Amino acid sequence: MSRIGVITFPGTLDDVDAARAVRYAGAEAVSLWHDDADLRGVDAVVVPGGFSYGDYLRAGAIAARSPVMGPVVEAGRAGMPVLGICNGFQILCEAGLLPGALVRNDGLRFVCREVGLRVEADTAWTSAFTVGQQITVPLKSGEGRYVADAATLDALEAEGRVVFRYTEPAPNGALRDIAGISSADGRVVGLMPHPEHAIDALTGPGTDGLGLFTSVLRELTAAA
Amino acid sequence: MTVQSSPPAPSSVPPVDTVERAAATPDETQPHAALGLRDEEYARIRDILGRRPTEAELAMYSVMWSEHCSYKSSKVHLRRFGDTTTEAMRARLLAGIGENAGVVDVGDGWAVTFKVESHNHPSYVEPHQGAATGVGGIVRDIMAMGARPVAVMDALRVGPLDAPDTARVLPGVVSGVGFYGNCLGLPNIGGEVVFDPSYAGNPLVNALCVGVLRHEDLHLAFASGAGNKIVLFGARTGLDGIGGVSVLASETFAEDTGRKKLPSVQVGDPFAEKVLIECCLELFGGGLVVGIQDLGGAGLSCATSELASAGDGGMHVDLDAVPLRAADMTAAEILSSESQERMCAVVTPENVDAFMAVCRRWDVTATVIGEVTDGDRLRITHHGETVVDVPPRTVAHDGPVYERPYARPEWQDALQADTVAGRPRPSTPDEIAGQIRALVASPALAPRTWVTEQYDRYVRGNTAAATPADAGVVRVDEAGGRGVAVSIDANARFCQLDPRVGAQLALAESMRNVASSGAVPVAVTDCLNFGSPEDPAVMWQFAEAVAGLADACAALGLPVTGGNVSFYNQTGSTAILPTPVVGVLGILEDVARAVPHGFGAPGDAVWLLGE
Amino acid sequence: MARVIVDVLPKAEILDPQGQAVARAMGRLGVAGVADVRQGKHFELEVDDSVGDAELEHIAGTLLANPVIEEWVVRRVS
Amino acid sequence: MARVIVDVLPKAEILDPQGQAVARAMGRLGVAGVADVRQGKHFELEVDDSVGDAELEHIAGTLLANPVIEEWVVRRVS
Ligand SMILES: Nc1ncnc2c1ncn2[C@@H]1O[C@H](COP(=O)(O)OP(=O)(O)O)[C@@H](O)[C@H]1O
Repeated sequence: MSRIGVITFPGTLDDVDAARAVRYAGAEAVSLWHDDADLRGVDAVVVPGGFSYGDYLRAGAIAARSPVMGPVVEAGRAGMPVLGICNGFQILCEAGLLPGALVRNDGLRFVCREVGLRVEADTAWTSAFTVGQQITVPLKSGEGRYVADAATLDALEAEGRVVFRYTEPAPNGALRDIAGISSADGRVVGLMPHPEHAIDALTGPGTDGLGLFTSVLRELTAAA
Repeated sequence: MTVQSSPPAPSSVPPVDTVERAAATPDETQPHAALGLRDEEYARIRDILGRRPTEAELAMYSVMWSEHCSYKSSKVHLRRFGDTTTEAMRARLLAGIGENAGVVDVGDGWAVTFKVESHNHPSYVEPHQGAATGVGGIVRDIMAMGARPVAVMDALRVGPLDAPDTARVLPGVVSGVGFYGNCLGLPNIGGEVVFDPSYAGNPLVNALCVGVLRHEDLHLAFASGAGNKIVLFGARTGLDGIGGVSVLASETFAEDTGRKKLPSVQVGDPFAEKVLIECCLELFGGGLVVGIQDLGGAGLSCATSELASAGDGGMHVDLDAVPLRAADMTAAEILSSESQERMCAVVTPENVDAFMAVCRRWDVTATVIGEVTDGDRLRITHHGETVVDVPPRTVAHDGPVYERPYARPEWQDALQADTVAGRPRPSTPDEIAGQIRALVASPALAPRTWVTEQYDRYVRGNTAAATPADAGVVRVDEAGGRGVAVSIDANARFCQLDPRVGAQLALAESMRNVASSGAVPVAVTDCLNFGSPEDPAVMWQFAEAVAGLADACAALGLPVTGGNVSFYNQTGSTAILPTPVVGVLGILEDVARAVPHGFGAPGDAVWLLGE
Repeated sequence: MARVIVDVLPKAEILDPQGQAVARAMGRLGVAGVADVRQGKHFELEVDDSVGDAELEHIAGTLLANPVIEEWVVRRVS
Repeated sequence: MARVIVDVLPKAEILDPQGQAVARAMGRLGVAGVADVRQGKHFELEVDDSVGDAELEHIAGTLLANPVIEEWVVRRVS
């Protein structure tokens, strides 16, 4: 069975949810601890949401520099699938695995709401969707406004690395309505909304989010 | 203010008011009145001790005998809850009134604990931090039962939406509730926002927390077993929230080194609390805790005296061991500090190392500050001298009890007589349209999304219903699907008209909300927000509301498992509307069968139940 | 036009969770020699020359800082 | 021990909604004459004398500020 690591930093909140999503998709969830020096042989990694270290300095800033992120960055650069959700996306940007940064919502308030997303790229984490497909997942963040300089944004669009865009104007003011992006090889993906909260109609808006986890599983089994 | 080094060395040790010194200087005057103690209360303390209290003892008694901690005006009335609770009503209770929070058996070996508490005044002074630390406090109460906190709710009451100060208070309170709850990873599953002029100078912030545990994980607050260690863990102790006790400090410190008037606000650190939750759960899981108590209002004064008086021995605590955040804190200050995110545990000596190892893993500061002793005294030392030597019960439980006079106010009849019957009715289409417009534009009926969008309701993945549902529903057991529904309600205008019936209506509303989510109501918590108990009219409202609620609970077979009384909610001599907020907990055997809010599919029949 | 800087910090006796989190992080990240960190806010204002010191003090104490828990310093830099 | 201040501001080309909100609030409160507000962070560090300028610059540029979106100034005050 494919083994997908889920990292817990002090202050991580959605690790139980991410692990549940991994299990629902049919893989084994392996807990990784912020202090771990290696990835315990996992095939892919999820960096879940929350407020690592309270997000006091900048969202994700301190977590990006913790011991476990060394091997994550290395493995991600070498092609291991890595998914950063919300705080995890912020951490991947702070760690330099993804370009740009996430800053305070333009409305200056935390926003918790179900949002529509358009899947715009075929990546390790979106292969179960068709490009152009719309999905609904919860967004819940105070620092979710994606920013990067114009050259970076142009490059992301030109290279097909904008993975998710809000279907309505971004509730946080994200530039070009960007909700999620990927690395150049499409293996590392980060997004602000929470697919792991959309895996069961009982507790979320539906099951659209499960697609990210089944995508990577398919990827991993095809490679094996 | 350093974080990594050891406590700052005292640079100018102030004279320590020891027990010995207190005995030798019986005539030294003490500022008991400034600390809120009445002359006869002060005399009683001297009686109990057979001497004048030391400064530190005076600080402890004054906070513990305050209205907030001792329930001195409400106790005689609250007994009614106990008196009307039958054995049958208690059948599901694993812990009831008197513990940090009530614990209810929900089946399959699972238990749920829940409680609502007020943080009204601090939320007026500093809305964001006041509301945030209100959430933090109730969450620690739930943790102290051995439970994992799983959801929060908030019942808010503020002045009219267009009152100038509401623009300061409401956004601050909402951002504070959201900041703390979101950062802690607790879904917010419901609450209320009510506008009324009586809250303009005295908003109400009532926070509720729900926790889940297995029966065998229940922990109670007591310190037993001589030789067991007292461990203080979590944040360092600082000068925050000392408020009233700064009177003592200004006497101790000379003018030039004198403390500035200390603010009575506390700043919350939800990240520290999140780590504390995980750390506590690991400690409970490892069987490393004999007894545990959270540090809330009254800080160490409360934790040490309550743990000691609930145990079977005495206790010795050494304040020099307490990790401090500020230099030169006096014993009185250390004992009264309301620094947040702290817990106090009783640990057997052989488990201390394992306990410390868990705390290190979570980067939580933990320190042995004392031990359970033979005998029945709480003895506290500072700088090597004894500064407190008291029977702990006299601090924690045997405070004053008042039978405050109460009387139905003269205006009550006129108020009740003033019905809508005499009001002009709209008759023309224009008038009717005008009324509809007024209703639609009323803040009372406006959607609450501006508030609820600032709260995470998805985290932990167990929320089966939250806004806009009538009751919040969370799954307790992922495998079995068992869950609970909670609602929190009050209608203070009804209570103003008739406090007895008003309180009953609050219960009925809350119960209906829970029932209509498909759950079976099983237990009640309440937060009784009133004006000054020294006002006989307010005291009457209080007595009526308690009696009404107790009787209704008895009639419906629902036990009150715990709650909170908040008095002195008034602006000048004008009290707020009597506001008994009632929370009801219900059980769902299968959350998947919770009844959704709103109409289902086209073609479904619509029924009206009741008259 | 003058340029005015207002620095706001949590009062010394008030908990500064942000500063503490940064200080602890430094220890863990192997940055040695930093004993203490306090974190506050930094404002840069462009103001008309007509705005006097008393008014700046007022702006700082009502809008930029929360006097209940913070202290601040106003300085003109040009 | 030396005391070091690090001020961090959003880069000029990055939208600063916090600063703008403050600027708008001034207008609403009838404070005239403030043309522009930018809001950033202010850090005060207590550091050992052994910590050199290069190291301070490194701490600021890798931890206290995010060079993608922020600029910073380090100064020793004692
Ligand atoms: N302060 C609050 N915190 C969390 N949820 C709230 C709050 N106020 C209202 N809500 C939620 O918003 C929804 C609508 O509230 P309300 O308008 O009071 O509904 P109702 O009149 O049906 O009780 C409910 O689900 C309620 O729990």
